[in-house]
Amino acid sequence: MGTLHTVNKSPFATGALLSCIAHAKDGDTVLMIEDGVYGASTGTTVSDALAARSGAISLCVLGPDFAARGLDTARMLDGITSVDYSGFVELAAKSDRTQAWL
Amino acid sequence: MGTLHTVNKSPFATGALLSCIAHAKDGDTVLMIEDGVYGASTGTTVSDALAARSGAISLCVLGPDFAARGLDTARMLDGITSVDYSGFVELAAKSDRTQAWL
Amino acid sequence: MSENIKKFLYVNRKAPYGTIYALESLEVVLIGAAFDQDVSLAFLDDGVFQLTKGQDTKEIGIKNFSPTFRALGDYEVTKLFVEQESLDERGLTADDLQEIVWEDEDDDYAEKPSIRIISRAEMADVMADQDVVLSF
Amino acid sequence: MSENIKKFLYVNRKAPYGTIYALESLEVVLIGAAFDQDVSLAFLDDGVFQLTKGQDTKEIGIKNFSPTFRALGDYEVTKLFVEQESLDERGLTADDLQEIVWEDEDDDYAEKPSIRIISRAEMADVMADQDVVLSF
Amino acid sequence: MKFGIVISEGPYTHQASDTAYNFAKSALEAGHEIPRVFFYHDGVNVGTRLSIPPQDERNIQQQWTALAKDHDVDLVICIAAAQRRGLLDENEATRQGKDANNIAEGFRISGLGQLIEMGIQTDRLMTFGD
Amino acid sequence: MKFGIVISEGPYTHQASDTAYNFAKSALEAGHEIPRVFFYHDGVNVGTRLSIPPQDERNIQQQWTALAKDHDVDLVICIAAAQRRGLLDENEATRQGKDANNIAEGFRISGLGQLIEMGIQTDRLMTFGD
Repeated sequence: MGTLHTVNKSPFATGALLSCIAHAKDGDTVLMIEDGVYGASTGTTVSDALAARSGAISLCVLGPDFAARGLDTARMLDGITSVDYSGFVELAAKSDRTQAWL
Repeated sequence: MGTLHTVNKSPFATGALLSCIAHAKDGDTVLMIEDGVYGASTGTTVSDALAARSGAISLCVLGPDFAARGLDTARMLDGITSVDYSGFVELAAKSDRTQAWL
Repeated sequence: MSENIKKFLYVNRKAPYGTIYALESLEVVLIGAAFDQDVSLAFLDDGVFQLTKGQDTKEIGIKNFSPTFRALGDYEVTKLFVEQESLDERGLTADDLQEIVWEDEDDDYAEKPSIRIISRAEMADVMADQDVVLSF
Repeated sequence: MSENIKKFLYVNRKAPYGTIYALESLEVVLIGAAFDQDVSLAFLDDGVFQLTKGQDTKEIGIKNFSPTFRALGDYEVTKLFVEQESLDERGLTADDLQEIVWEDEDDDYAEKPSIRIISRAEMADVMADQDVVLSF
Repeated sequence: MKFGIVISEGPYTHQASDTAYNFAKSALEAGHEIPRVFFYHDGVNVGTRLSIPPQDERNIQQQWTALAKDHDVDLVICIAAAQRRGLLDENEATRQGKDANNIAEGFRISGLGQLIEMGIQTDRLMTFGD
Repeated sequence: MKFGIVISEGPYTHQASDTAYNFAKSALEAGHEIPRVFFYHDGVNVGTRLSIPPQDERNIQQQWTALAKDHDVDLVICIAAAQRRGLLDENEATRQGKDANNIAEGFRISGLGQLIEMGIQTDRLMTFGD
């Protein structure tokens, strides 16, 4: 089931999310958590880069972090799945390994 | 004498240096310290952006940090002045204010 | 008297909750208000995320401090400068931000907006017009 | 026996000295060497700066730990993968890095280079071939 | 399934220890095991008993102490990282000639080998940091 | 000229407190004054006396304690930030019912007003953080 990558930084502050999606293999999962959830919206300077990898890699966002930051679900990029902490655990369990992009 | 801006982050890791030079006024001084000194070399993805503002703003680098990181003085961007900690103090003293880009 | 008044700018460039800087910046602003200085707040880069409306932190277990921004007017902190380009880059508009107002006692206590959306060039002017810049 | 050997990858994406992560990553590698696992180190993004030669930290007052990388061969840590694109973006070439070697006891103790410069795509392959990934 | 957890940042300053806690709670509720949590870098500061967060905020140290007690989780603080940052147990304080210690109930101080061992003995390693 | 200094990150983990120290030393040598250093955010952790860095590394707390003693610098740790992070003096420990304290010699704990006051009373404010 490939790798579960976690990204916890805003893509507007650091390069972690872009480096992650540049290294993730097709079939991997990238889960945006904490400030990483800012990467999940449409109409930003990184949304094209993310959309280009969507499908090849499975993009997910940690819903509790998305809600905490007052972001608008209606403007979440197409193809992104929202999971709660239980879903996070499931993603980790079904992946072959996890990698945190700190 | 304008503002002394300090930047302590690598421009390849965060957007602090680019945001700083986008907000610095002509005549201001930008001092790269700590991991910020990585911005002072030629041939990088940010050197053109820095070179474009060089002259209008005074670009400086904290020499002790540059040396610590094993960077090559011969490849420092044209127009960047290297200062030691005493020079840092002088820059702060002769500016009207200081602003840290954390 | 006015000689003893300095212009203080609180610069907020970081998102809330992922790190504590936004909250602890606000705590300084609240204490600082007692000192009767000329206070402005700048929100640029990821700092604009601090002002989004509808923050709901229940599930992450961290206290939602965003309502405190709405109390700033009571502390006579009425100048919250928000950078337009920073909003644009993040896919946000002014409508995504909380409404924050203050009562102008010189104008029959009319409610006036505290958030002033300005360009990057104007933000540079605001920064260059200060005595003390505190960065968070 | 080999069933108990896992592939460990230490991922280094941060520059040295500005923060302690690079040093404390190396401390884990040194301790971890005693566990006889299959160890690789990855240097990408700002992590490539950890390996520059000529580091002189005397004036900043922080200990220069870069010589320790040259001792890794003695701990049988011999695979240091460095990403070419990360070097390019930072204006660096292989010549800017320390020479780090290990002695191959199966080849008459010939000195062999520990640093292997690989492409981003190859780095992705290295990462996908691990059991345990430790990030710093 | 066995999860190992690494926490690399201190409490309150970074969300890392909060996210790790929420993950751990959900994993345990789902029937997974968390034999050990390893605190490294500034993460060692989660284990101080001297923290006094505001009354309307969560107490991160107490959350971990309770979770460890309820589910038999081994909370290990790295000794090298802890010494740099001033996190000591009674033995360390005595050995180093310090007049106080600050470790919280449920945490113990040990070596980096415990991190590697956790990597070997668990099925998945989760890292929460900066 | 009077410099005020803010340190916003903890020792060893970030270079901030080292750079601030080197700046402060040079400023004092040049004849400037540093009436106060204010420790905020994780910077409060600079002021623990329980830190035991490796013998071949600098001891950041001791550097500040010595500098403060030699040049009469007021080392102020923010009380709100310190409580969250478990940095206490004897009074605070007693008041909060904690059985230990960890503040180092030369440091004192006080309120955020000391930061604003420093901004008002000094000519330049230097911030060292992350």
